[in-house]
Amino acid sequence: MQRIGDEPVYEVFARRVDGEPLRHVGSVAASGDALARVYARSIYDEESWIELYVVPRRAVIPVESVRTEAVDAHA
Amino acid sequence: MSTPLLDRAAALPRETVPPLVDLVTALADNKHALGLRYGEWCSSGPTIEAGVAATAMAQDELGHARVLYGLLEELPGAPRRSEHEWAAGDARTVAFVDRPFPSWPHLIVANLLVDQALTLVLETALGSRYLPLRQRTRKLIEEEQFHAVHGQGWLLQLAAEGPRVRSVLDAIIREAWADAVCWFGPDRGGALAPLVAVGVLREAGDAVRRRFLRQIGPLLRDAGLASLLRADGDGWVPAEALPWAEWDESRRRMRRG
Amino acid sequence: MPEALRAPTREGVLAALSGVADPEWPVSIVDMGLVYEVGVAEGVVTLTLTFTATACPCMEMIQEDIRDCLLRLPGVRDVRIEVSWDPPWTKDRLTERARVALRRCGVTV
Amino acid sequence: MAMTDEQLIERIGQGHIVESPGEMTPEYRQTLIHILTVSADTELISAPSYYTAARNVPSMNNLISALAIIQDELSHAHIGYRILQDLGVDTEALIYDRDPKQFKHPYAFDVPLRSWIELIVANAFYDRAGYVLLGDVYRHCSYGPWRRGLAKVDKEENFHLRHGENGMRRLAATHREELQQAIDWMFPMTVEWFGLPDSLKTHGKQIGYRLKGSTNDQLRQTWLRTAVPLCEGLGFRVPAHHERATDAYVLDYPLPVDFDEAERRWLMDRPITWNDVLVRWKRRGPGNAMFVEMLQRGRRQMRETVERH
Repeated sequence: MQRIGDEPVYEVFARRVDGEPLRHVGSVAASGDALARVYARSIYDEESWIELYVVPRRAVIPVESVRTEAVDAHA
Repeated sequence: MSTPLLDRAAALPRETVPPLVDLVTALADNKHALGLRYGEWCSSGPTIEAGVAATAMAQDELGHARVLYGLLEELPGAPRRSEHEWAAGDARTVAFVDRPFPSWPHLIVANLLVDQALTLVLETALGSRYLPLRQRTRKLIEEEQFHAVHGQGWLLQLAAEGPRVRSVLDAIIREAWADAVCWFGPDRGGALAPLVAVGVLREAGDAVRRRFLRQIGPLLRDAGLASLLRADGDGWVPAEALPWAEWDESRRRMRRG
Repeated sequence: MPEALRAPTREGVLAALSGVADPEWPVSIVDMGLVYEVGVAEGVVTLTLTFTATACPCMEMIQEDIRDCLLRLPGVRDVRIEVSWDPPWTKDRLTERARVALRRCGVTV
Repeated sequence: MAMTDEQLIERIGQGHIVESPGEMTPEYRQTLIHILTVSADTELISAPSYYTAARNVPSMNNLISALAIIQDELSHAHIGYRILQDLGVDTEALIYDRDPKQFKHPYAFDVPLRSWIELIVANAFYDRAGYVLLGDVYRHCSYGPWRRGLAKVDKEENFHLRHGENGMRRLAATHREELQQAIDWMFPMTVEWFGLPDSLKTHGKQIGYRLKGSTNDQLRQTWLRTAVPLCEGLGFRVPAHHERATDAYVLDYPLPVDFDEAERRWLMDRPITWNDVLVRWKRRGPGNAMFVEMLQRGRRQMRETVERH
């Protein structure tokens, strides 16, 4: 649990219709999974998503990137 | 169940009308007040995300109040609630939501205790025999789902801010405690008992309170804020006797304040 | 023309309602799946409608638009609208036409 | 591999989209941070401004729509500050410790709205300005994360301005005088919002970086092109007209003119210089301190509680 103002970032992914790829729509900062869900839902409400997910940014592990520093950091 | 539905107000047994009017009025007024209170924090939350969530919840509560005021229109003897006159003196709100919340932790306590108490009462109407009530309940409960997640998430975040914030929270919970925990009515429901007897509500009183305490007990314990309740077998009970002498059954609030 | 031929029909009402748009989406209320029931009897149209959320800010506007639209149909002398929340609206209620239309203007559902 | 500013501008000119801070030159980063801050501050300050007006709305339905709009504005601000944070900006200090006068929103939001009518006109005028300005960024933006974030913003600001238009149409018959009064001060306010004319300000860098596609005068013209017909169509007076020869909208007063803050009145016969305008903008208007206080209140209280004995 992080202090207010120091919340970790969650990436937000969503799908609009069946058959479409899940896409990255933005991010939220939240103290934990529960609030990340609430925030994603109330901030990224521009579409009627059929699926909406939050993923802690630290769980997104780079494999390849033209920005090599991102991959090197995890080598 | 083969019991026939009560499809309009005229089909309700006479003795159930006054308690139903009182209950729906109080539900609607409290939701109206919660909507105003949440809305007052739209641009003042401790984070911008918090403000967005409060603004979203405010709209839900106002929407629910509007739906419930619609239900009142069909009930004989119901007070008239034109949209903005409700506060004119006879609002059936609990004291905790009567006035603007002085701090964000107040909003969270209202979210966690008052908002959720109202939702648990609504849940007892999910399969109501009174059709107009039953037809509105599911939508409202669906829209409440994220309010509970919000309240729980923020309580844990605030509690993690340290002992000073926890002691502030503890005092605020004390302020709202009786308002929320008495809201289900005494024992077997008090004034709500006739509604349970004819199937307008599934249950009232202790049965709903137990469910409410089972929901918030573990959460308050994890947050280090469980001074007002204690574990009892597989459930939770209030640590101190509830102030029933001050409870006004028809207005569904404490007499003082 | 004999009165009977001028009486509005359920199909006529639905066709007319296909011209009433939800102000938030460029799609008619019929294609949004907001119209639950339509009844026509003796010049009175009875509608059961739902909305996507109880806090829908367009509820009044949509009902006004419906009245304006239906009262223009020959033979309609009254419109009675009932709002229903049961069953709650879900995205499944969108017609294929609505999905295509929403997709085309970039507000895919 | 470090890139010079000229090389970056050339790549961007060829359609390159910048995706991370590592690809930026210091000048690009500074320009991006500046534009993002103006945008996020503007979205943020509109929340307390609109809310203050929404407290006096005539019905619950009006309050619900005002809150829906406020929720959008806060979400847009959130998107801007999140991107700023990923660029390494201390958004905590930026939002909660900044002096109110240092916020970078337009002066228009420093003048409190007093009624539901003024809120409707704000949606029709101010959100239209936001839509014009951000739509321009959206179509040109060379910074990927912001460009994607603006898809939502573009769509929702369009909804807000339609809400304002519909509101004006509905109220045009019954609240004619109040609407005209609101238009009288809010129309020139929005015209001024677009800033210095092209003759006094160039946007070489911003346009070269594709963080802006059009000049101030072009954007002002875009706004006038829809705002004037809206008002004229409803029979309201506005200090601008269409000129057939040039197919342009022309102001009926010399921009800029003096503004009486207390009376909320433009002194159309008192031309001033843009320097005078900048002085007023820097001094900020009557609502600035109150609105920023509303924005900072919750966080300040939390800090005080944590630190208190």
